This record gives sequence, structure tokens and C-alpha cells, in this order.
Amino acid sequence: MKKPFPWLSTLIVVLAALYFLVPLYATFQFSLQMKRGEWSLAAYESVFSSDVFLSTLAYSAVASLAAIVVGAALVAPTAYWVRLRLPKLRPVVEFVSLLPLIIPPVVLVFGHIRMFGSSSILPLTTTDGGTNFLLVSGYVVLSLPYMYRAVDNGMASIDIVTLTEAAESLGASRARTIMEVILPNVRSSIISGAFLTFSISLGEFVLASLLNRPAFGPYLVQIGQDRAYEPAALAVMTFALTWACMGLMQYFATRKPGQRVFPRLTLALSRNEAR
Amino acid sequence: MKKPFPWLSTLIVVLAALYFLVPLYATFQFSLQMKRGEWSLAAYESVFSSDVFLSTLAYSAVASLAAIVVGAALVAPTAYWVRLRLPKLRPVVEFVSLLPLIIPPVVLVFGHIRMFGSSSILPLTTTDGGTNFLLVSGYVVLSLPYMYRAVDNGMASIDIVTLTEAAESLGASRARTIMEVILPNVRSSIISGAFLTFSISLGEFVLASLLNRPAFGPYLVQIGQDRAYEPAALAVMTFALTWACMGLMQYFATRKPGQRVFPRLTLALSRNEAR
Amino acid sequence: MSFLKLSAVSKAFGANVVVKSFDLSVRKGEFVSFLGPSGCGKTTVLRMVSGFERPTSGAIEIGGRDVTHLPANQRQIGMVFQSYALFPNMSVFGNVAFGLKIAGASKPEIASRVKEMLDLIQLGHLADRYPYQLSGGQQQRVALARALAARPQVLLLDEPLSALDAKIRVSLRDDIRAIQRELNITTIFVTHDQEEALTISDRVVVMNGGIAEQCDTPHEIYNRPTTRFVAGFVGKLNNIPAIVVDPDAGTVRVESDVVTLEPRAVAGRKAGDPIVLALRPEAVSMGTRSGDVVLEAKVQEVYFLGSVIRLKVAAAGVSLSLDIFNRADAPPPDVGSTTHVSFSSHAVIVLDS
Amino acid sequence: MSFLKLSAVSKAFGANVVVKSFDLSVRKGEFVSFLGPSGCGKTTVLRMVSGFERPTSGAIEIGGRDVTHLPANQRQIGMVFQSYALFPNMSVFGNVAFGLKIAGASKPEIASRVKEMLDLIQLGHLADRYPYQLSGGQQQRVALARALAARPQVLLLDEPLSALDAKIRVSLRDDIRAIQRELNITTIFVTHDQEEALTISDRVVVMNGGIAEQCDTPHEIYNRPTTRFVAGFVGKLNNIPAIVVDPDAGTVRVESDVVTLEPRAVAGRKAGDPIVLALRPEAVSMGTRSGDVVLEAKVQEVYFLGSVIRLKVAAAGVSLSLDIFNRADAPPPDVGSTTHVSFSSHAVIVLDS
Repeated sequence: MKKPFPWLSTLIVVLAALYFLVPLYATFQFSLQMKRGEWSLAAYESVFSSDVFLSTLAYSAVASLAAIVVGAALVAPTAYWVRLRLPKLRPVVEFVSLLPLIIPPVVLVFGHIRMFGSSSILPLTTTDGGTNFLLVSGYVVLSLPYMYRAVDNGMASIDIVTLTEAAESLGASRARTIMEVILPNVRSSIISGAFLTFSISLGEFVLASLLNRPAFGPYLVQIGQDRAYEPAALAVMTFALTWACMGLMQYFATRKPGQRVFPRLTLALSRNEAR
Repeated sequence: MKKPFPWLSTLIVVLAALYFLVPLYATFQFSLQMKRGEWSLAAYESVFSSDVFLSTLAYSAVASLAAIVVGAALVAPTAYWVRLRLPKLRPVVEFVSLLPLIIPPVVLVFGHIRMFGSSSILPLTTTDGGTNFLLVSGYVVLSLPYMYRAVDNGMASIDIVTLTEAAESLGASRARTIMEVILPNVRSSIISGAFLTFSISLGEFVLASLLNRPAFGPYLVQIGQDRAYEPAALAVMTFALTWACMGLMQYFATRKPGQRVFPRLTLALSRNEAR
Repeated sequence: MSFLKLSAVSKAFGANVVVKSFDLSVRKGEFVSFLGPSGCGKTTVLRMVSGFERPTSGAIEIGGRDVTHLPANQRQIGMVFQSYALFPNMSVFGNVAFGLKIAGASKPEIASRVKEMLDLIQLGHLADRYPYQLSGGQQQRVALARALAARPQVLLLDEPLSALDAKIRVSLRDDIRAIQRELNITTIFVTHDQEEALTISDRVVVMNGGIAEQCDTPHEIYNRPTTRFVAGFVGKLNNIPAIVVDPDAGTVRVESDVVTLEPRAVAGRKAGDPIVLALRPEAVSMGTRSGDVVLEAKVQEVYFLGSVIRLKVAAAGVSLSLDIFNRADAPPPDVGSTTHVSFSSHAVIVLDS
Repeated sequence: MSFLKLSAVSKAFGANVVVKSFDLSVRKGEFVSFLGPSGCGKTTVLRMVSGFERPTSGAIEIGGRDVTHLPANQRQIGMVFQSYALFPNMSVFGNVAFGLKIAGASKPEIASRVKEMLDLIQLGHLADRYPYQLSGGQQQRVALARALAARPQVLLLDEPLSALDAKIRVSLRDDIRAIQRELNITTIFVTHDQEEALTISDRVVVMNGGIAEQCDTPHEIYNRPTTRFVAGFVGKLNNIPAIVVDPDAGTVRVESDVVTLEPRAVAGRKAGDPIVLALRPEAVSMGTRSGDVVLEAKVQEVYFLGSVIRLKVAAAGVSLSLDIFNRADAPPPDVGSTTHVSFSSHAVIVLDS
């Protein structure tokens, strides 16, 4: 049968692209118009000269990195152990890991405030350190579905059980198996989970705002309400940053030792030719 | 080799469960203490008697349902067509579908306001209908990653290309193939995507707040700042609702014609016995 | 009278020509196999017959009608896929009934025809099951019934046995052949497994590089391959180097012995030409009495395959494989023992060196 | 002297007893296969030898040392898996070197040993490739080299050929056997493919329901099965119903003919007992001259398998399979023709009816 040109699907792809690109372009154009009658980077200068911008960005970046470290340390061993020894529990663990996706962050925060508020046994919200700890914990929970999915998919693609047995049959201890066989093969998955955690935490608003932390998300919203041109510049920069994160993630997620940068595209092409 | 009891993994699972359950329990307990010295449902009564509660909930529910319909209508044909005719484009489409996950909603809204604001060609934000339209569009975009993943996974599990060819070889037209063979087999995936969309849209705050819509998310945050016991009651109810959604989703996602309710657990058990 | 006819059919994907000017005539009720290594174009030819691919040039006729430009759903074909491709949302009954429903058959008509088909594949008792409740072999039987239910003009089988276990593969192969004969349906069968192709077919088309190398009965393909590719791809072949002594007398020299072949086998060659005598393993026998050519041999390897024992012996300066039947009362010869092997000069295929 | 010894080894998963009191002695350098249908416990026995499962009761000895309670990484075994299980993050060199690194070998030692192993599997030129750049057959060769590099005491092969194509399966099978002989390494091979087990092994253990039904050389297993299960599972078997006439004279009645067997074959039976004469397809020949029992027969089916042609004939009231070799100058008999078949009474296995 002849393959008619896929009008419908092309239309949908074009519309979807426009839906992202047109607002982005409009925003970008607007961000250059701070000085009347000429194109300039004044809005960007204004943003970068702001102390609050730098301090909130730094604060959120540190919190995100902390969330990545804690999240990976929790998720990777759990996912490994569940696949290796408790395969029956996998659906349950997967279900638990998906919960944060659908429980609104608001609920999470209420729970925390109730639990760790000034009248509780563990009054974490009364100190800065405690509140920071709660924020990072919240970010870990928020990014749990993505981190778990990424790591678990990575493990699914390499048959963790047989690789572990192969390493053991060659005399390797459990620790050595994990360090030399398992981790190197899921490292790219952990990294892609980390990038997702980073992008989610960096711009997060509700948690940071309710815990009253000096984070980047609330700053973005604040600026959005108070100024005209700076938010556009911020939006463009945030977009560029997340795009870069995403690109890096794709790169690490699909890279194999000695392989090219866009292997999946290459693979799809060659598979088609083979028929 | 003997299997030692998995202390580490058990500890992690228990900690993770506690992390969800203890705050929930604390919140639930607190929600019952509105009347001093006795347990009562007064907080729940107070919530239900509020007009704002009912109207915002209804508004968000309608917006979420609209987002589901639009999202499914966009995603299902696209995913089918891409798998059937443009397999080379799949990585690209998947990448596009993931974008909303990492572009902060704030950026999306800035773009929209810039694009459709009072001074633009298409001043949607100046009318209620237009702003509602923008909100639903935003929800569609926000839920795109989940909807696309769900539907695409559903299609991956049934070899869409061969099934389409099988139906065609039996004389079926393209329309009939889609209606009788493809849709029935990805219906459960669409439904699980729909439940995710619903839970995400229902409690969403940033978009609704920046577009200044009378939605449930902003109401939740408002109550959380103004009152003490009602937010706890709301949190408990929201949690119950999302849990129910999730349960339904799991049920539909894993159901086969004539199969039991928890097939994946059963499968895992029987697979283990078979060795 | 050819029922299915392909005339100079070619197919290119971009610059990559996958099928080159392919001709084929299939009689009504004939069973033809396409055999070849992966990438030889056999599946592409099948997909052009089915309508899933459109030929770059050439014409396809089914039952006297030119279907070259007809979409797949109007060609009245029945197709069976390697992956079964049963509709997961339909029961066995629903799957088999699908084509009949599309064709607009009445309810009682559908019910009786589906029953008939399920009885044919001996799965009448499983009509209410769903595909995921069936074994691979059962699923492929249902797929066969589904393909045949609407009485297609041609049955197309795309490696239908490749995904199955060895034992089921053999039994389903025999069943497919029996059903095909009973219904007298014109059938194309694509496979990379030579035993399947030889066992099941009236004719076999051996393909390589998009070209039909030979098209003949299994016995001819196996015993009288016309190209070097066919000789090497179908069955195992022993190659004994030899030198032509006298082409008119048919004499050639193997090591130090002079052997007389039929003169026509070396026709057109000159004295002193190096040639290769190709021999099937079953054409070589142990002992001195089974042919006019006798060689000294030393047993190198013994492979006990069950009913057949395959020996590897050193003879005439090369390693020869030969097949003997297992005998309960005589264990196979020992590795390292010396013996004689013999073959008939009629069984020799002469190839260029 | 047994090198690997299993004594009354049992394994239960919960209430499900998978292996029942399994005994086995394997000599140093012997190649033993476990053959059986899926679920027969063969893989579980292998996994207990490797240390991945711990026996519920019984003991396992390797090289005179009780390893029953030793974890897998201290047993000095080499294991090859069906799924290859190469480490994707390491090159071919890195994979083969892994066990040596663990054992603490020096760098030059590792380099020379890895080179030696890669030369053994003829992949020395691919040392820098990564697993995803290799074909399935190459990956499994590397897995074999990796398992052998650290000079294990026992080589354990868990269906290593099941994931490969037919042609590669045969060639790798022969290579495994050659390498095993060269290194003289004690080997256990698990398979569900009877041809693999018969071809490659010194001894075959046929398993069923967690029990070793028979343990003997391939020739004995095939020609003198001791249980009905082994007779049916290994090879194809013709069953001809018969009735004992005179047990002392060894005469039985097949249809209306009286046939004389060796008296010991019917020892212990009474006149009038119904029995079954079991015969391998290759023990039955066309014509009247190949044995002392001659039956009239009608050709029902002809399967051209290549070197062998399998005929199905109606004789003695049942359907018999018989194998004949392909002859280039004589096409197989036609379906429907009548002929005689004959067999030697020595080839008959007598089974209960």
C-alpha cells in the first residue's frame, strides 16, 4: 500500500511545536524591548544585577543538589534490592514511588507543618536548618517518581539478576558486584534522574513558598507580578537552562561505551533499512 | 546461596511508608480536633458548607475533564500515527512530550500572557472564556508527558504495526481498524493517563493562580494560610480522592479481558514458582 | 494456468534495491516457499503480494486480476505473522470471526464458519479463551484459522513457525501442510529454515540478494542445485578438490586416484582444470561397497544426533562429513579409527574450483 | 574417582518439591548433560551446584571439598547463561579479565591469559569491542572465555545455545565440545534439546518431575531407554501393538503374522499379554531385505527433510514413521503407493501396552 503523506500527524506536530515555540519567541522578543525603540539586553542586565536573583538561584541550586544526592542514595539501592530479592514487591514499590506524582504538594506541606510544626515533638519548622531539611525532603519526595522510574528502567534494560549471578560466579563479592558491574551500568539512568530532579526542584513554587524559603521559584513568581521585562528575560533563561539539562539527560541516558551521540535516531534509521 | 533477610531494603521501605503515613495520620488526627476536647467531623462540615469550596472544586473538575478530552484526542492519534508510519520520529516526539515536565509552569504562563495578553493579536486573557481556554490548554500541556507515556506504553505492549496489518489483511478499513482493534487495546492506557491528568489538574496552583482563575488549587492554598483545621480536613479528603484515582488507574492499566483484579502480583508470584 | 503471478517485480527503499525483477507463477492450490538468508528480500516480496508494500516497478496478479495498486484490505488475502498478531481484546471466537464480520456475513453464517475453522485446527473447545490464555502454538493455530475463515484467495505465511519451540514447530508444520491440502488454497510461505521449506513445499524459491536463484521442487533444489549459492545454502556439502584428466572420458584425479564420472558432468572443461566434487553427507557411505569411488579415511569426529550419526572423516586430503543411521546393536565407530568411505560417481555435483 | 558429587540433593520452594533426592557422580573432565522438559528441575540442580540456590537437603562436593554451604563466589565455578550476561560496561577484554582481576592476578598475567582465551574462541581481533557490538554467537563465545579464564574447577552451561540461530547453534555446540576436551574441564550442560544433549555429551541425565530417570551414554539412552518416559522423550518412537504367543520361544503376534523376537525381550510375560513393540524410525527400512520381520505397508506421507526423508506408512494397523536417506537419482516414493517395510527383531524395544 502506498504511504500517503501523514497530514494529520504533521499538523499535530506543527501545532505542538508552535504551542511551545511561538510563546517562547514572543517572550524572547519582548525581553529585548526594555529600552524603548531599540533591541537590548537591558532586561538581562537588570536580572543579573539583582542580589535576590543570585541568592535565590544559589539557594535553590544547593537544595536541588542535596535532593539529588539523597534521592539517588535512597532509590538506587532500593531498586536494586527489590529487583534482585523481592521481585514480588516490585508492583507495590512502583506504586509507592508514583504517589508523590498525584498527591498535591500542598497536602505534603500541610502534613509536614502539622508533623514538625512548633507544637510537635520534632519542631523542625522553628529553625532555619530544620526548614531547609524539610524543603530538601519535599524535593526528594517530589522527584521520587522520576528518579525511581529512571533507575528502575535502567536496571530493567540490563537484567540485573543474571549480571549479579555472573559476577558472583566469577568470584566477586556483593560490594564489588555493585561497584563494578551494577552502578556503571545504571550510572546514566541515575544521571538522567538527577537532571529531572534538578529541573523540577529549581523552579518549584508551592513547597518553597509555604515553607517560606528564599528559593528561586517564589522569586520568579514575585518578579512576574511586579515587573514587566525582567520576567520575560528570566523565562527565556530558565527555558534555555532546562533545555540544556534535558539535552544532557538524553545524551547520558542513551550513551553506550564508544557510541555516537544520537544512537536512537541512528538505530531507528538502520532498523528501517534492514527490512 | 542463602538469602539473608533484606534488612536494608526493609528499612528503606518502612521509612518511605512512614514518610507518607505519619504526616497523613497526624493531619487526620488534627482534622478531627476542631471542637475542643472531643473528636468530631466539624472541620469537614465546615468545608462542605463553604460555597467557595464547592464552586472551586466544580470549576477545577470541569477544567480537568476538558483537559482530559483534549489531551486524549491529541495524544492517541499522534502516538498511533508516529508508531505506524513515522517510527524514525519517535525519539523526537517523545522528547517534545517530555518538555512540559521540566519547563516550569511559570514560564508557560509568562509566554501565554505575553502571547494572548490585552495588547496581542489574540487577546484571550481579556475575556473569561479566553482565560478558561488558556487554563485548559495549560493543563493539557502539563499532563502531556503522562498522557503520552501512558498511551505510548500501551501501544508498545501490543505491536500496533502488526495488529494494523493483520486487521487490514482481513479486509478492515483504517477507521474500522482503529475503532475495533487499536482503541479497545489502548483504552486502559488512555484511562490511566486520564486519571493522572485529573489528579494533576485538580490541585494545580501556579497556573490557576497566575491566570487568576477560581480554581481548587488556589483555594487550598488560601485556606491553608487563613484557617487551622479545615486545611487538614481538605488534605485528608484530597489524599483519599487521589488514592482512589490511583487505585482505579492501576485497575484499568493492568486489566485484561476476563482477568483478575491484581494480575501483576499474581503474575510475579507464579513466575517465581515456575523456576 | 497461473493463479498468482508476479511479473518483473522490483522494490527499492531509497537507493537500496531489495528485490530485483522478480518473476513467479504459482498454480491454484500450490504451496510455494521463499527460502533465503535474512535480508534476501523474501519478506519484502511477500509484503508486496499482501499489499503492505507497493512495488517500485512490475505487476502482481491474483486470480487473473491486477492487484498491483489495490490496498491490502481489498486483496482478499489471509496472512499469518511470526508474532501471531491475534487481537488481544477479542476471544478466540472473536478473532476468527473478525474477517467474516468485515465481509458482512450473517450471524448464523459466522457462527457455523468459525466452528468449522476451529474444528479444523482442533481448538473448538477453546472458543471463549483470550489470546493471553493460550500457548504460542495454540495462538498460531488460531491465527491460521482467522486467516482462512473468510476464504481468502491466497494464504501468506510470514515465518509463522519461527517463534515456536522445536517440537511444536514440527507438528504445526505438518498441520499447516495438511490443512492447506485439504482446502486446496494457494499458499506462499516465507522461511529462513531450509528443513521447513523442503518438508512443506510443492516448490521452493531460493532467494539471495533480492534475486530468485532457483525455483523448483524440494528434491531438485536439494539434489540438483543450479547455482553455487543454492548448493551451499541448502543442506550440507562436502567439497573434494579434483583435477580434470580427460573430459571426454569423464575421468578426474582425486589425490592420487583417478575416478571416472559421467562425461556430461565435466563437459566443457579442459584437461588439467581444477574442479570441486560436491557431495551430500548422505551420499557418502562407510565401507567399500556402496559406490564406485572408494577412499581411505580416518574418523575425526562422531556426532550422535539421534536417528542419524554424523561422522567427520579425513579423506582425499580434506575433511568429509557423512551421515549413517544409528544402529542399536552397533555403537558408532571410534574417533581415530581408520576405515574406507565410498560414494557413487552419479551423486557427484561438479562445481568450479 | 568422582570429581563433582551430588548426594541425595533435594530442593523445595515452599510446598513445591522441584528436585527429589538427586544423586550424581561426575568424573574429572567429563561432559554431562541434564536433559528434560521445562520444569523438570534440571536448571535448579545446576543452580544448586553453582551456589545460587541452596539445597533443602543433601550435599554437594567439588574436587573432594564439601561446598554445600559455600556461597557462589567462593566455589570457583565458571558459568555461562542463556542470555550471555556479558557486562555491558566492559569491553570484551574487560569481561574476560574480570574473574582474573577478582582473583588478584597481575597485569601481565591477565593480559596473557585473556589473549590465550580469546585466541581459543577465535575472537582475538575483537578484544576492544563492547558486547552490544557483537552478534549473539560472538557474545556467547566471549561469555565462555570469561567463564574459563580464571581456570574454574567446573564449567556450568545453562542452555547456552537456546537464544541462538540454528546454524550458529550447531557450530558453537561443536566448538564448546572441542574446547571442553582441549581443556579437559568437568562440565555440566543443561538443555531441553535432545539433539544437543546427545551430540555433545559423554553422559546424559534425563530428568522428569525432579527425578533422574536415566543416566548413561547418548548411545545407551537413545537405544536402550530404561523407562517409558525416556523412550518417549528422546527421539521418535513407533509403537506397534502385539500379543505374546509363546514367551519361551519369544514369539509374538503382530496383526495376523507371528514374529520371533529374542526370548529375553519378552521374559516374564505370559501368552496372551498385550505388549507394544517400540521401534526407532531408522530401524525400519523400505523393502523386504533389511530384517527378519516384513510388513506390508502403504505410504501415507512423505517429508523431505534434506539428507533424510521421513515416510509415514500404514502397516500392522498403525501408522509407522521410517527414515531413509535422500538419493539424488531416486525421488522419494509417492504418497499412496504400496510397498514392504522390514526391521530386525533385535532392534525392537518391548514396552507394556
